[in-house]
Amino acid sequence: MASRPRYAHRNIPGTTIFDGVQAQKGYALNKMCYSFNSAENRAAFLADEEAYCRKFGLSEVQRKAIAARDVLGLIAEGGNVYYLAKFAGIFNLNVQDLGALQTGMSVEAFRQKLVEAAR
Amino acid sequence: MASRPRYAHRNIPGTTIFDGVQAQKGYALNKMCYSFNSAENRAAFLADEEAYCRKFGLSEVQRKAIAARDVLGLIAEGGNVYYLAKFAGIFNLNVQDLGALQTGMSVEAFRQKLVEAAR
Amino acid sequence: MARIIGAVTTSHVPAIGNAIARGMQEDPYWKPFFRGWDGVHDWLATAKPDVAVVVYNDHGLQFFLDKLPTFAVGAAAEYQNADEGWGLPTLPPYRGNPDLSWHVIESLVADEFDITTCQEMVVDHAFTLPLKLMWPDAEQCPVMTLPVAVNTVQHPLPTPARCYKFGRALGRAVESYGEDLKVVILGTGGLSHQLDGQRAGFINKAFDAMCMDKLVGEPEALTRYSIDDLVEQAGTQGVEVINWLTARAALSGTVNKVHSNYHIPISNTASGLMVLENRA
Amino acid sequence: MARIIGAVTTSHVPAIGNAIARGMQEDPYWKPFFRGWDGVHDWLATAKPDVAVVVYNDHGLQFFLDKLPTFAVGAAAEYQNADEGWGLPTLPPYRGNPDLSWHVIESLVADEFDITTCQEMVVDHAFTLPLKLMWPDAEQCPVMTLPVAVNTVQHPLPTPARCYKFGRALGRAVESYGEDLKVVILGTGGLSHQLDGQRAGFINKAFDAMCMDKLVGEPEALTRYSIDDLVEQAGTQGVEVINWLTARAALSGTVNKVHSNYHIPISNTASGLMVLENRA
Ligand SMILES: [Fe+3]
Ligand SMILES: [Fe+3]
Repeated sequence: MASRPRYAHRNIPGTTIFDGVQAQKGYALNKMCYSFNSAENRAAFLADEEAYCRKFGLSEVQRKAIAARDVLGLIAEGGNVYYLAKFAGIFNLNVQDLGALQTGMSVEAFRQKLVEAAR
Repeated sequence: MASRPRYAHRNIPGTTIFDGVQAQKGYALNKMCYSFNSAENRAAFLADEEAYCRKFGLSEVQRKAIAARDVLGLIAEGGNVYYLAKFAGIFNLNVQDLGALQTGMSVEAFRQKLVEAAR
Repeated sequence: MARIIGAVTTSHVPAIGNAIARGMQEDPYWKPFFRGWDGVHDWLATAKPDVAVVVYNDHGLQFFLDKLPTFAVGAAAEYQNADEGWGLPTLPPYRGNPDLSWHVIESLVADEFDITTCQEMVVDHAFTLPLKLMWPDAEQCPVMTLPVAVNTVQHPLPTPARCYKFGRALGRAVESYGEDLKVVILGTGGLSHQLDGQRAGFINKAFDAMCMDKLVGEPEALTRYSIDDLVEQAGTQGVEVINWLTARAALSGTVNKVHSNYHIPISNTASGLMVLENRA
Repeated sequence: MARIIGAVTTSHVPAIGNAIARGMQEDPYWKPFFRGWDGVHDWLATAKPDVAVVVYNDHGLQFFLDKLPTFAVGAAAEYQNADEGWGLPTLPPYRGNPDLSWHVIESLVADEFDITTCQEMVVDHAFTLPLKLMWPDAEQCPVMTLPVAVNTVQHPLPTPARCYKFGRALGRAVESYGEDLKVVILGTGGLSHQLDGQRAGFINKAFDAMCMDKLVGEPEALTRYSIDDLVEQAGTQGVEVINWLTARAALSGTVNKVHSNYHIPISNTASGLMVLENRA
């Protein structure tokens, strides 16, 4: 489509730029994660994850990625990490745990990689 | 104050420019009027006007102006006509009725004045 | 490529909604207003736009003073009308075009406009009534829509100079979109009126005539006015004419006035209407 | 008149909040980070600002994607911190200065910045943690605050060139305020980090060093980067460096680097810190 050049973002390996395409795809998913700012909503999610996802209108692919804690899958489906971090927080997963999950490393190896970035 | 010249608006007789000074003064009042977008809230207001005003934290001067349907008083207290119109709507007062109230004319005379503006 | 075929600028007085709901189009009070739309319908019969970009101002339905954007741009698949508090009948939902919206948003931000992007947005009479007046017989609005809300409620408002630049950028954004779409730009609000204060009922026919004249061939002339100038000359709500200026600025070609109407009063307002055709 | 005495630019990693809550400042992991603040405390002891203008980005506490502003400016008497979802302790409310806010808002809009004005605004860790790090022993933040939130969440983000112009205008706005106030500008976020995707854990020490160097004496140099450049060079969240650029651009005098610190890693982030003094 002729409109795309202006709209498209650079292709950066291992990186998804959260633009309009992703924002549309992930709207319901991110809205659900945004709701996790409230302790009451976090409890409601834990009480019945599937029902909570349906209430926010997540797609089946998104629901499965939520159930599997599949972070890369959630990002592919339009999840934004600023909101996904609130989902991860429910399970006491921090951004290093997320990093390990996404890179397929152990948390220890991921931490070591970060330390080595100082060199 | 040296900052004021940039900030101040022109003095136009019979006219209040809804700027930061007015927006601060009228915040609670306008927020109450904004709530009148909902039929349920309009009913709650009608059921107990005084309690509804207190819930939104209106000042005593504002509460009295609401009770008296004193439009000029409400504007002096920071009311914005876009929101006040929702308050007026509860009593089926339209903007011509408001115009008459504010100019001290009969509705008929106010309407006539508008017709004459066409000349 | 998308092409802007023209602009329709019009008043958006809520009372119009009541008149439509009650079928008062032939009533002596309303007839000079509704008859004024015949020329728009004639133009639309051949112009046949696919999309309406609606430059309007929200009157406290979508936005409150807690978070008030200067320019808000819709990016939703659908926009709902809703209860504004005074019993105007709610109109059916409007189709959006998210792909066009995001293209426009990317273009505007690249051009240094600091918009608020709205993936959910309810639209008030300033958006719905002009579309209803354009297509009175359609149950649902027949074109796709893109709402662009300008702050005319809480000062500081964007200056006419800024609105003109914003309109130019909006036009560039739309016309760089790769789909073959015919786009009409609406600018709603005004003309001169003042609802509040002891000056309520203020109308300025001469100033309106000047605006309608300049908007056709020399819209930059209006950028020399300050917002305070507009309040003084057009009334506190007459400042809504900045929506007309924004819409007009989106036309970059040779502009031809196809139709206009001006009638005093509708409710407290001098109602104006223009169809400006955009020739490449 | 108000005077901008300098800028403090810093990372705002949430984990800092946990480290503070647990008193881990002397822990080997955290010590190089917290010791880096000694130089800021020395500067503050004599600089004694009255107001902090905090340029930061909201991480989905105040704003959602339904209505996302490019630049949001606070105009409240008080700003509350709130639950962000991961159990960070909530800090006490922050005092605003509505009169200063409205002056700044008037000035920015007159200068053609299309801000969203916020009379109610909750503030997240990107606002609260830097203030806590500046005044660790104060129960409540001892200065008045003015939050300025920049969209770094949903693309299109404002370009570095736009942020630079916005920062310049912010500086002019503050310094034209008539009260004798000493103002410090905070820029929070960055430096290089990426939380998401297979590139998670990406850090770019050389790019960070270049940014910290250019920001002192030649900040315009950073305006040649596009947002995509920043994503590539600094990581998806490293783009938060636009908040540093905005803050730096608010300093118009001769700028002197009083203190800096750089430490890898804090959580997934290269943490940077600078105190830039503004000389008339
Ligand atoms: Fe209007
Ligand atoms: Fe951040």
